Amino acid sequence: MATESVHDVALTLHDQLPILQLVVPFLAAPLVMVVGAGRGVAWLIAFLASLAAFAISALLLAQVIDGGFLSYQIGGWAPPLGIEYRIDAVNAFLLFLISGVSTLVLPFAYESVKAEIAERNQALFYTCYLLCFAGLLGVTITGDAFNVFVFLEISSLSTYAIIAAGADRDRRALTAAYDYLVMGTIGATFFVIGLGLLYMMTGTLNMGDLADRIAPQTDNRTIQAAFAFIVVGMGLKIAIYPLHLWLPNAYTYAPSAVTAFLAATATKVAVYVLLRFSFSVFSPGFAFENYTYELIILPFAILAMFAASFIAIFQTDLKRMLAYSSIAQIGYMLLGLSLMNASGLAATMVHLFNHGITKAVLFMGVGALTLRAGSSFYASIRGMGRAMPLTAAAMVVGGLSLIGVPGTAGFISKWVLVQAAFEKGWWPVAFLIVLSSLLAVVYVWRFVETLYLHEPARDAAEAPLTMVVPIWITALACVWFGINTDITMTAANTAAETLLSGSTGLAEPSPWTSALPAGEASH
Amino acid sequence: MSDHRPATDDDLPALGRLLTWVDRPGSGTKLFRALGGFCAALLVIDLLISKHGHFHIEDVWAFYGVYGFLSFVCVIYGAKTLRFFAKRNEDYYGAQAIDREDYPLDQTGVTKEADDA
Amino acid sequence: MLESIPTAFLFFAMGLLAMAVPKGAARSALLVVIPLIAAWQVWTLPEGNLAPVTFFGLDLELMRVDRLSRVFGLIFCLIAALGNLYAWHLKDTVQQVAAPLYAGSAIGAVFAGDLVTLFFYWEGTAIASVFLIWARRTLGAYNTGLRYLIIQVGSGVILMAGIALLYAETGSIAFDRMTLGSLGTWCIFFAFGIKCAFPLLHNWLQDAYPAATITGTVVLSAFTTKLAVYALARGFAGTEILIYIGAIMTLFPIFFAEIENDMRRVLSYSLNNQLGFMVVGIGVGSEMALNGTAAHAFVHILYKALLFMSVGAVLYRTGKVKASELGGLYRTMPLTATFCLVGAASISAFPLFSGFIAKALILDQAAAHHHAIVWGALVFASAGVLSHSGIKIPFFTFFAHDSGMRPKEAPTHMLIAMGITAFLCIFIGVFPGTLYAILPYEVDYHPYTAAHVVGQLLLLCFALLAFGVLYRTGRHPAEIRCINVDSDVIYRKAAPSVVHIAARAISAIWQAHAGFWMRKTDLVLRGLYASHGPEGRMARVWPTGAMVLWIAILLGVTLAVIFVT
Amino acid sequence: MQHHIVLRVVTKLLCGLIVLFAFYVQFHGDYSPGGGFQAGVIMAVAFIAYAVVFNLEMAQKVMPARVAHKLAALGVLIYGGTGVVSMLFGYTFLDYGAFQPGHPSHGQHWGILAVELGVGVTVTGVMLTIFYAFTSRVPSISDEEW
Repeated sequence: MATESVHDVALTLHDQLPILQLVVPFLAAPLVMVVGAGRGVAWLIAFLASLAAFAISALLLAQVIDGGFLSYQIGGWAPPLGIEYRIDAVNAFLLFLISGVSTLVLPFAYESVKAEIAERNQALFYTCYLLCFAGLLGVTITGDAFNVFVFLEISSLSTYAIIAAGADRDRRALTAAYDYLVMGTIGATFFVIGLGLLYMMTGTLNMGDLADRIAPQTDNRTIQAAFAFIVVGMGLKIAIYPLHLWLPNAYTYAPSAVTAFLAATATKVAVYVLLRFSFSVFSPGFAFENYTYELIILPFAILAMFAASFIAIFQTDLKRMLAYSSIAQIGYMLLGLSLMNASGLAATMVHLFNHGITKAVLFMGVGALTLRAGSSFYASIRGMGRAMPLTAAAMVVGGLSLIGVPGTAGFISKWVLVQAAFEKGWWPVAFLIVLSSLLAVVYVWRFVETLYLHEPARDAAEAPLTMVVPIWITALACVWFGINTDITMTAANTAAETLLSGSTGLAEPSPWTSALPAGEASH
Repeated sequence: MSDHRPATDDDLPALGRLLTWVDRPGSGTKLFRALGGFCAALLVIDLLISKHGHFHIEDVWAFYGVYGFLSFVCVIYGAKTLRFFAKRNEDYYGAQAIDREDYPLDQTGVTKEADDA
Repeated sequence: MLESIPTAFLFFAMGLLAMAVPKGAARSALLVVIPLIAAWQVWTLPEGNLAPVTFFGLDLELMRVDRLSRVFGLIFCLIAALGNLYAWHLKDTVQQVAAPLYAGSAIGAVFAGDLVTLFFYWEGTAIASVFLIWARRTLGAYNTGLRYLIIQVGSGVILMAGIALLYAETGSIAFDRMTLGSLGTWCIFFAFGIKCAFPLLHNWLQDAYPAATITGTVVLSAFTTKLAVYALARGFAGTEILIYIGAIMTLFPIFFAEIENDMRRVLSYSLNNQLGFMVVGIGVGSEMALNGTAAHAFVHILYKALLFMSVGAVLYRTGKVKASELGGLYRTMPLTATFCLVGAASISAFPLFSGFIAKALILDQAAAHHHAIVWGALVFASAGVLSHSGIKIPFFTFFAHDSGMRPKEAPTHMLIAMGITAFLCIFIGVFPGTLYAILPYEVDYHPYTAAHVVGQLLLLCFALLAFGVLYRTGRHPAEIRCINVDSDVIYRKAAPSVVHIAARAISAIWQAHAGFWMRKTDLVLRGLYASHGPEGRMARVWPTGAMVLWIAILLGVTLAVIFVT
Repeated sequence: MQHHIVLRVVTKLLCGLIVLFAFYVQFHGDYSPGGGFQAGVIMAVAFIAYAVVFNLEMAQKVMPARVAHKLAALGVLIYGGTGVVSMLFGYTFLDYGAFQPGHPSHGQHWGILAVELGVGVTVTGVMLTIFYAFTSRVPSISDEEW
């Protein structure tokens, strides 16, 4: 057993990075509860934790961006018995996105939370925020299937709480959170049922080990059913059309900072889990998996691209419009996924990232507008482009990126996606991608027109600096990643290759014999 | 059109005044004759120098002169023929076309009095 | 430090700065100084691939410096400085930003080591330059600019298509010598040809340049076509068809120039004719011929700019540019007239002027490679050049019959710009070695042999004599108010009438069906709003149960798909 | 419940015993049935029983809601802190070998004790928080109006 070994190699801080990625925000959460009497302190702890996590994620990404992986064994228990954190290009990229967005959203949140959430609840809010943040990181970083579920629940439960925190502004946040709770729980249950079925057939929960044990029994009905449960369960978290019904309300009524954070990260993490299970645990060669993607996910992805875009066009509330646009954009990610080839996966990965920062800009912009205009209805933000030139200009940049105008991040992902569709020979799909981008032009134009081409509805000052600066940093990131694709495309391509290489490199060579840790046995 | 029309030739710049010689009666003829003389001199020189052109015809005496003269005549008559076919009124492409319009005066120095450096 | 910045970026920065600096002397000075710095940078840059960038897995070379690109880059920087000096008086932000962007794009394209970079800058020149036309701010200029833009962007699109085809075929985007054969190379060739104003693809040039602003035309005349010449020299040197294309290019514009009334259009035709010489040089493709092309491009940029400057100065002072309205201006604009004469002598290739030492290289090579007919055409064209650029421009502008106008001499900054340019024209003509030293290949050629000088003088003087005879006998075509149709009649007159007829037919049919389709469209929009609008079924807040039902359905369907297949 | 004197006296007596039992369960958890979770629940029950029999205000005097909140967080910190301490010794997160380097199985005992303590504290805090959250909610319609 692990504990019977004498530990002879002291781990350095560098070796501990994978766990620190999670532990820092995770322990910051209770710390906020214990010491965080004042809002300033709570915010500061949250921000510092997030900043540290961001730095760590950057270090991790740098280590794995060229391929390869890091493995960390919790408590010294070797996989597959123990829980293993495994970092490769796929999740390092996502960790980078999550912690980056969080680090940008938190400065924005300072003023936004002050305005939207009652003073006495703010420390609790930051605690839940950190838990959600840590949960998302945990889902991403772990190499243990059940651990995914645990962290998923941690992030989901805290998400319900921080969405409900919007109730101080609009009571409908409560029902939105409650609906999400019911649906999210069903989704998580499906997921855990899937895991249960897998465990039943394989007796293991380590992802690499699972992959090895599933491979010889693909005809097994139980395993196939497990796949269906996992896809549908995660599909709900992703908000695959038509399982998106929780999303518009949750995003609309949540506090602005929460929406900005969740829109940029939560669904992305769910997509990641789906990717991980579809490619690492199950392998893309399985016939049933291909059929599922081609016959179910692909049509729904295309449906999402159009139906959600149409709904977005007709919305009267900017925040809600963006929520529907998110559903449409998720369609693109699933589309890339269902192409089941390397460039499609790279498109999904890069769109995860690019759409994340794009939506972060837009939702933060909406938050700033809401702060000054009172609400995000088109009627009340009319003409605010003149009163709040900086915020509005950043939102235009975000809007352009949402459409996919060359020179913005959005263009890169759509470009790669269209290329991938061509590569697969699916011309009509490529055409549909371009066509649906036109719908994005319409709804983006609607808010640009509202912001600029109307007489201002009210006098308002520019948003405070703590908001404008993060908004603009993110907006510039949209442009930067639209021009310099070094980081994003390299990471996405490596990630796609990693995923497509299936379980190789994931599994321990001989699971049971290597249960002992690397150290020598003492008795 | 400029309002600063110098009243007499004396108001002209020095170089301009010098050049008015060409407009004096007979000057044109003098120039033409000078040119003829120069051409004749060239023909003489052409006889004296040794030539090693790429083509034999280049070495023929007065080849370039004849070729130049004929070419020019060809160009003029060719152009006249072309004008017969290609000439159109200035509003051929419509009254708003670029060919029809004058250069906007407000972008020139004509209407501005004192923008001279 | 300067080495690490691609030269094009210096110009782009200049464009941005020009927006920030207030109008006036500071901005004008900025626009003159930075191109000079850029010229110095180009002069001192080491050869090699200085700014490699990876984009989408493509290896781009933003700065490929070798002797061919350096000579073009150098003259582009120089003429940008001179053009901006000429435009010192401008207080027009549009032009002052567009000009650096345009020049920067052209220079970027020259230093582009791969086709993708070339494409971006190629389109950059198209888009930036059209503002120099639109800056005239008249309806005619707007329409002309639009035609120009369509053709130029079209050239870029064809180039892109060619690059894509070539890439698919060879897997390389390197911008090196190509051989015509595949569709891809033909597309690229065609794209270059449009910008280089090949016969029948030429008309945008004569259409657009006279329509630009006074200072805009000077800048325009330098870059676009010479960029195309550079691209051809880089990509298609030694392609035989170019010899014949070039020969035709030298010929047909002569006749049009002779009867054209608008002086700037005369110069545009003359530009087209001069391009022909360069294209022939490229077609011949020997090292010396390419030297000739580069040298000719170099000097041509200078003297053509000088001619456009002098005509522009007249236009600036009188508001007129048509031969039928001009004449006798030497009295009050003697310096401008002198500079114009220097330009005219240069373009006509009089000995001791720059045209002489450059054109000779090309003629010599055409002859050396036994292209007798082409050689004959080029010599013919040399005499033709004299007729319109050498005689017509200075004679009918500054001499001939007195128009009665007594405008002031050109502004000082214009005179300085013209003076420097004229000086360069003569300097290069007198000391050809200075130019020969920077040409792409070693030069072993002496223009000032007795036979060559005498031959050239004979050619020109007898042509002058012919002019004298014809003019004095009244046989020289008169300058009259008219325009001449060229190939542009196809898209400016014929195509519109066809479209017009078609439009009428279609509109008749449309009228009949409009009501029907209007109702249909309206119905579709209403339907969409009813289903997707805020209160629509698709966007409504659904009960949680409905969602759970969906989960069940989706799970059922997924299971069915998995089990059945 | 002011008149249920027996109940009140017995509760007062039992509360101490319940707490004691909670500690027993807490510290024997690693050998016998039980552990941090059970101990935490039992501990909370002591306060809940007190609140039920006396009243909420009395209970909150002993254990204010604020403290319960902090306890919940504190337990997590103890749990996580254990892992951090093992990291400080150069071991992986939560590798209890760190607590007695020469003798890993002894280290294991120490580690589990610390972790279970964290669990116990958190469960106590959370149970009480939930209880307070429900009981301190003022009904929109008071009992008398039914």
